[in-house]
Amino acid sequence: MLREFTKGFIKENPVFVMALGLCPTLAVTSSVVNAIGMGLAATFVLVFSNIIISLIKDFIPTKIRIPAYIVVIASFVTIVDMVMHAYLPAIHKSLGLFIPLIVVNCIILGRAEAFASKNNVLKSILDGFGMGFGFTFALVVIGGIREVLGAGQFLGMNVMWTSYKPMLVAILAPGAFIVMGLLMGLMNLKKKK
Amino acid sequence: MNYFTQIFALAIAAIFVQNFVLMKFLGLCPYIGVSKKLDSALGMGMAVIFVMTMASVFTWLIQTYLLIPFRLEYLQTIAFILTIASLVQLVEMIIQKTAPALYKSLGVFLPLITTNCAVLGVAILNVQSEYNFIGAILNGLFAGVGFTLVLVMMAGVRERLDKAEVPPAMKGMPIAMIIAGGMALAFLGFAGLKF
Amino acid sequence: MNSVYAVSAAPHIKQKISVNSVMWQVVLALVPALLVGIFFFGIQSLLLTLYSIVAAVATEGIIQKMRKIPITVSDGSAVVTGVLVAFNINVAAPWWLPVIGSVFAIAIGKQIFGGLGFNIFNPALLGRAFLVASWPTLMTAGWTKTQPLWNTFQSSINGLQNISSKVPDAITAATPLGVAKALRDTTLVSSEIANSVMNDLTSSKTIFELFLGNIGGVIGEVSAAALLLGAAYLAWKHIIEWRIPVSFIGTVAVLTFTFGGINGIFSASIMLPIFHIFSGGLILGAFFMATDMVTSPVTKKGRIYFGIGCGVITVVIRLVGGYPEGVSYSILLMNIIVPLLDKYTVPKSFGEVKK
Amino acid sequence: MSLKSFHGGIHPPDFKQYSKDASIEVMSPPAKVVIPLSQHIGAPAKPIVKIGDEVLVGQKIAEAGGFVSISMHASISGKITKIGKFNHPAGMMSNAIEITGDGEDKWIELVDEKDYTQLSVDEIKKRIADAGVCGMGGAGFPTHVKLSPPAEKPIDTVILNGVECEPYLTADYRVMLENSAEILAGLKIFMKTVSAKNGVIGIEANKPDAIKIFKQLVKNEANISVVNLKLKYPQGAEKQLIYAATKRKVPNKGGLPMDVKVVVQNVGTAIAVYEAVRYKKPLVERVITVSGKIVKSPKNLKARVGTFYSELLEKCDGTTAEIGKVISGGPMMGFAVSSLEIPMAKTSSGVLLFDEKEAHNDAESVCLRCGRCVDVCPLDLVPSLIVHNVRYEDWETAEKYGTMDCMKCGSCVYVCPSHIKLIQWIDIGKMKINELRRK
Amino acid sequence: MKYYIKLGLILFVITAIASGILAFLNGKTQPIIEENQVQAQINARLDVLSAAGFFVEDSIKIAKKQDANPLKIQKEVSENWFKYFRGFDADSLLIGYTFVASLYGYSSEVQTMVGVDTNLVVKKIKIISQAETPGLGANCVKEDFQKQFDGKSEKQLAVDKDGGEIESITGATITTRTIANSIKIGLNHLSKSVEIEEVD
Amino acid sequence: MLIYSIIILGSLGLLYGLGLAFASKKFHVHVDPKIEQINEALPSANCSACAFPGCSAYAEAIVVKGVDINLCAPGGDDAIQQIAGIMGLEATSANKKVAVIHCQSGGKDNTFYRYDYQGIQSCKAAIALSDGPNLCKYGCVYQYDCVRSCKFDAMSVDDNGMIHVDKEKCTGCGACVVACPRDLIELVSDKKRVHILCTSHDKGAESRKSCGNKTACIACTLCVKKCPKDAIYMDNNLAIIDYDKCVNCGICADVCPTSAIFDPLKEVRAQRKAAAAKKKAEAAKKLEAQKE
Ligand SMILES: Cc1cc2nc3c(=O)[nH]c(=O)nc-3n(C[C@H](O)[C@H](O)[C@H](O)COP(=O)(O)O)c2cc1C
Ligand SMILES: Cc1cc2nc3c(=O)[nH]c(=O)nc-3n(C[C@H](O)[C@H](O)[C@H](O)COP(=O)(O)O)c2cc1C
Ligand SMILES: Cc1cc2nc3c(=O)[nH]c(=O)nc-3n(C[C@H](O)[C@H](O)[C@H](O)COP(=O)(O)O)c2cc1C
Ligand SMILES: Cc1cc2nc3c(=O)[nH]c(=O)nc-3n(C[C@H](O)[C@H](O)[C@H](O)CO)c2cc1C
Ligand code: SF4
Ligand code: SF4
Ligand code: SF4
Ligand code: SF4
Ligand code: FES
Repeated sequence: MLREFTKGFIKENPVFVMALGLCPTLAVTSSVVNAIGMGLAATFVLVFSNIIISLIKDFIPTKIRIPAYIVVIASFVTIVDMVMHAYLPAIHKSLGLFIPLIVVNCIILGRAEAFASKNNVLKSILDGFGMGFGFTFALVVIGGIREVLGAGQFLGMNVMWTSYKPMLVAILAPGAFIVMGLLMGLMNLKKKK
Repeated sequence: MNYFTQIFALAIAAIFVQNFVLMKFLGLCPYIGVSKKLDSALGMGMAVIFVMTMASVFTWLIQTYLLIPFRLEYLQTIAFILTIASLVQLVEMIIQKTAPALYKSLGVFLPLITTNCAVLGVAILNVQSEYNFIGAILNGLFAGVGFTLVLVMMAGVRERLDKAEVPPAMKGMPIAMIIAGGMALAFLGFAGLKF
Repeated sequence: MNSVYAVSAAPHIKQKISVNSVMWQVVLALVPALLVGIFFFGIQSLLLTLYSIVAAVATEGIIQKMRKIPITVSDGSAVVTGVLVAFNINVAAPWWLPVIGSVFAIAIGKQIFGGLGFNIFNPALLGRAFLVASWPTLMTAGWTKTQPLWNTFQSSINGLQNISSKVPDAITAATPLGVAKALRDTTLVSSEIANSVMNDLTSSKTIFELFLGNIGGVIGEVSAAALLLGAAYLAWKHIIEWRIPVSFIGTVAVLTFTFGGINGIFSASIMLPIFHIFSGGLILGAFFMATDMVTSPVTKKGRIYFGIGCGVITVVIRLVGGYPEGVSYSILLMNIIVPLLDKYTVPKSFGEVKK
Repeated sequence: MSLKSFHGGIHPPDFKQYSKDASIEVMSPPAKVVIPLSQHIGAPAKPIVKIGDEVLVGQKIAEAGGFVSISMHASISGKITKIGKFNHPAGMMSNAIEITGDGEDKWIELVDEKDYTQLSVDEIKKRIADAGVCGMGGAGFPTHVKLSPPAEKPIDTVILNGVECEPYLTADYRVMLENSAEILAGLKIFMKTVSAKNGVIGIEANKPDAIKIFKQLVKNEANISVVNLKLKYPQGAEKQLIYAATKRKVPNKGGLPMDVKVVVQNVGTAIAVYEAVRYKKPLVERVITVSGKIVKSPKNLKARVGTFYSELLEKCDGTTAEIGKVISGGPMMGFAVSSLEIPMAKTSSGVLLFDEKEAHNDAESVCLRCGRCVDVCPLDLVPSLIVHNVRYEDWETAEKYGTMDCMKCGSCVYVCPSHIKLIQWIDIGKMKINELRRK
Repeated sequence: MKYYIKLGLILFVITAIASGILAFLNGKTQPIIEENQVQAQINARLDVLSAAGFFVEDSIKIAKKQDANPLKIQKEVSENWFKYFRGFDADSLLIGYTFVASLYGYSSEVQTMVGVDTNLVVKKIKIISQAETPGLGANCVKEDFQKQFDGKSEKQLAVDKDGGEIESITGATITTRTIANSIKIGLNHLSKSVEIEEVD
Repeated sequence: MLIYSIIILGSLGLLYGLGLAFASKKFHVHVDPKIEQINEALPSANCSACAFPGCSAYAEAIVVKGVDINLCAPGGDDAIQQIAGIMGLEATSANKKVAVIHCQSGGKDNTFYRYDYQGIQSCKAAIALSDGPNLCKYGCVYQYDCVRSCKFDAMSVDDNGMIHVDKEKCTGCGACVVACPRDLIELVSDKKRVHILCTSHDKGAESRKSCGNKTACIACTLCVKKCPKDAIYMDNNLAIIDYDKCVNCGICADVCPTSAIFDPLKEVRAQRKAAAAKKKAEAAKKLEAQKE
């Protein structure tokens, strides 16, 4: 049981190991706050859509399962979108386009669970949390590195020496790719040992 | 600006300056996933161009004639993704039946596209940027072309790196990311391009 | 067995040439440009270059040690990269700028792909692009802080400033290309001023100064004459070959002549292409960086296309891009398609039957 | 006048000064010879003698093993002492016949047919075949076969290859100076046999005296010309020579000179053919260059086929320094061999001796993609990419890039700054591709 | 046929439920979102014209909206209105105006809330929306930068390089110029409107 | 508002559902049911982590081209097991074969050379030059084609250039067997312990002379005579073990005068034998002592 939960962190980390859901991962990690916001939003969608899907999957004919599940996932994404817009307008603004795009992401992350296995509701929830937190974890790591290097800050606080001139590229697109690549390489190195 | 210049500017922007993949972070999964072989990259690229254009058309229509008149903008995400998914599936089935050759070279990539954020992304961006119908279609088309361009470049590079002494830990995805980083750095050269 | 003869495959004689000799000769060919840099910008340019070389070589050695592969820093390729990174930096830069640039160039630009021979991007240019994106102000500011050793040259630098002072946006970017670029922003200057500045820029005096290197710019690009001297040496030694430089520079010349004028197509004077050739990093780029063999096509036809592509992108960026100079980005962008160029330009072998 | 040539190629130092002025010396028959059964392209010859048989010089001891094959003749008189595996000039072990001489040099009976020019084409071909003549320019293609192109491939030009572009070698050069009349006679025989209208003698510009002699000789021959070729390696390679002389391109992927109506023959072959037709003299001796910086007195020796290199060297007074490498043939295309106890063959044009330093071979480093190999490849291949694909075992791409077309001229290896042994890699590619094709 | 209908119906049910829930939630969140936005605007206005007690919206017709993003083919807008607010103090005395200035900068549309006094001298500005390059153009949100606009009149509103008094952000002249120009254009519109008022 | 919402989105759903259902009937294309099944088992994420363009392409590749079944990242172990079930794949068979290199010349230093090979690192290329550099025309040429061909890192090279096969890592894929141009490598059940490590068909005296390690088979036929199971036969001057008959007794290894036959337990056996003899001797001594 616990394994369902923990595997998402390292062994099956959706970002580092499976390289899925890359767009939000790279697009929103220019700061840690954004990373946390995106991670939690995705976790919410994952958990709830996992619940609903594992409840209704027996009633859905195969021919239309794809649209059906998409609807479920997209609904939760819309909910997150609305709620964030209402209560966390700042983060909602900086995540922008990538909130609706959680749909795409979660289709990938969530459907593995929904279709490939016949798990019960509890397991699905755990898996959702595991994957979601793994995703969040990855986002925070990447966001942390990029924010520290690229802005000299962590969660908005200055952490570098005063004369530090931020390495801007870290919060731009190229920096996102390179940090991501190096982290993935590091994971591979760790895995080998 | 006359219309032609506008179209040209739009193309340059969508393909180079605001490249979907390298600058906007859209469609990264296929960019990394389907860039191992040049042939697949080309097939995928063509399929994406096709679907992005189609999706732009349909989502624009839905947005303009259903969602806005009834003040249902909040259903945008769900309506768009549903439309795109169904559209793709439909097209796939039709091509598979009616044009098997086309299916072999192009159609097999179609299912991938549902889970390509670039498609949903372009649909939403069309709305956000308040494009008119023509603008939406062209944006979809050129964004697809931009995607294909970098995808094919990436595939070329990765085919070459297949035969190189890349450190084992960096093989595969990590080095692809580094290449993407390098490409993004190079594409910064187009930053601020204006006519 | 008393005497064991050596047996190897034919041929049994070999030209005296090696990777080391090629690389060190490139270093040698870059020395004149460095000397001119020191002459115009002071001893600081030498120091920056040395920091850069040390950083490049050390990075190469450390990574090779970590990867447990033979350490080949003596082959000189890291030295070339180090020199070229420094050459792309202006003399007012802090000491750590070339250092970080070289570390990035070697680590991410080269070793991560497997080291010499496998890298996709020109390491020095990737390093430069990285620095420009990271510290844009440090990379572009301070070009005018030249410290000429020989005071009479001061006057002509003032001359350039006089020209540029007519153009509001060009003050901080007192390179000839910066001025030329600002001219195109017609909202800033009247067409009268623009035309007169254009005339100044394409006057034979300015071009002669461009040729000698008596201008603002980064350490290595200022003197076309010194660079051409080095390039001539390399060409004579068959280390670089004509295709890339000629097609690169030729394309720039044709396109700037056609589109470079500020009053529409073909409005440029015949001097404008010459101005474009000798200003900015074109000579450095075309002869020393686009010709980097690892990151340019191996096929003959590929090299021509490569040069033309570099030329087109350079002109596009120079004329309508966000930066005054496009040489480095053009080479980087063309680097990306080198594998494709190689793949699709493999020549028909001798006697290929036409079908 | 710009000299005729091809594109690509290299300019190695020619080292011909060592032996260029040494006129041909006839070597007395050695005490023992070993006649390899496979000195040519095609099926090995089949022995027709037993151990203990007495043979005369010129007596046939092995018969052609098929259509594309040649017969072998005793090159000294004496007794057959062994039939079995011996060292071969190309390095490996192969079947051969050993003859221990009686010291008498007894020849079979020769003729002297003064109006040999009147002989029928078939008779000429028969005499050539009987004499066991194969190409002496290196490849060793059976000459009578080369002279029998299928009817649908008419020949209009015969080119005599007097280029000798390999450094060090001077055998052909000396032959051209000393036996020019025979060479011309041989050329005419070739032309008659294949009914070619034109004859061309191709000579590299570094042999002005040879050019002069032939120009003089053909002054009155309307249909024979001498072309002065630019000094460049591999000017003597068949396809390059044909291109330089006639601007015709032999098709790749296994095309032959006859596809462009040309036959190319070495000048040595011309003499052998002349002698075979006029005197019915089998090919039992040839001129071979023994050279190298360390050879005391480099020479051009007319020696019997089967003579050991050690004896040739002895005739040249040995070496001044320790031998590091022995090369059978020229330095660009010859084979390094592991001992001096190697018999010379009909195709042996030279023996080169290198000292330890010259023998040294730098280790490979990684390909810089500098393209120098591409610039020099006379066949317009992209050696660097071929080798890259062979190294990473992408046989399909390697084949597509023309692995099989490479003639192994070695130009690419000569110029490579990374010391990459491209030919060896290409060889691996060829072996593997052949293996795959067979499947 | 029946089967098809069944499939269609299932999908119908699912989407219907989903949209029902969403509609419900939208009903709950939409007012908050709108309220937030209104409040944010009021706050922004108050920020730049702190002495004001309440605002009254007004607008004038202008020839054509400035090209927002030159690289876009946009819906045609036949006519444009320049919107601004009059700020009154507690005693209902007109003390100034606020408006949103907006122009396309380096890589995005930069929107600035501007407060001016009745003489059309800038009191304070606040960048309310931008997506310029982080570390470069994005530095325009910094307090120090925005402060220098205080007390500037239309003439002074230009980048120092262009002869004005606004010191540009290092490495981001374009952004700076954009902001200055956008305010200038706004003031221009406003001045016309104010003139009209005076005629009234 | 609510009503519109339900009606519009619902009818979109209805439309798409009908459309898809209809199209799936109308445009149905027959595919291998296995492909369909695998497609079902796969997550339909179409993420292309498997390097195929989408799940169905991967499913097809498994069935048609026999591609590995463990490439789907999102599917994880579950998917692999399901696919294995569909494809009827068994766990790898119990009787494992590993590579044995039939030459123990003892590495670079122990080999006699005919010439000094200066060429690329490739056994094939080395042999193409004058039949290879070593005096023995059968032995290993130490350019390691086999080591490079092993995808499983099962072969290692020691300080003297000798190659060792790690029985654990070796999967018996046979790549090295194909790679070796001297045909020195054979796949043998990992239960077999006794091997003849020479391939020289030269006459005894000759092979003795050319083997630098002096471990050549000299065709003395002692092993053939002593083998209790008749598992060894001579083939043109070389002893060969018929592994089907061999029972690992190691007698042949004990009698081989040149140690051409290798048995890891030979030493142990010798020690044990010595110990036993010693014991026996001691016992005898004791006995004698007691007697006295
Ligand atoms: C390896 C290394 C990396 C450095 N990286 C940076 C950097 O990224 N940004 C920076 O502002 N300074 C960097 N520095 C420079 C110093 O840490 C310090 O900031 C600088 O010397 C302060 O000098 P100043 O007073 O001239 O600004 C680096 C120094 C070293 C040795
Ligand atoms: C690279 C290369 C160089 C050659 N150089 C010569 C040469 O210098 N002289 C020559 O007679 N043949 C040379 N040959 C052989 C010719 O291609 C051709 O086989 C020969 O001239 C035919 O004559 P033959 O059959 O009489 O030997 C060379 C071949 C190659 C592949
Ligand atoms: C990645 C990148 C992002 C940039 N972003 C901005 C920006 O947001 N705003 C801006 O004004 N200039 C930006 N620039 C810089 C401009 O291209 C140009 O160099 C600059 O405006 C010159 O201004 P200066 O005169 O202040 O140095 C950026 C440059 C790069 C390389
Ligand atoms: C003609 C020539 C040009 C070179 N140009 C560059 C260059 O522009 N940038 C660089 O990093 N290295 C350059 N090098 C050095 C070397 O090729 C480079 O480090 C490789 O790209 C690393 O794989 C050059 C070498 C030569 C011979
Ligand atoms: S000459 Fe050598 S280093 Fe240059 S491309 Fe050819 S093989 Fe590579
Ligand atoms: S590839 Fe072959 S033909 Fe070309 S230069 Fe090399 S050896 Fe000669
Ligand atoms: S190549 Fe295959 S058979 Fe040979 S050692 Fe490696 S795993 Fe074993
Ligand atoms: S492939 Fe054969 S010859 Fe080569 S190293 Fe391996 S065992 Fe020895
Ligand atoms: S394409 Fe996978 S997250 Fe965007």
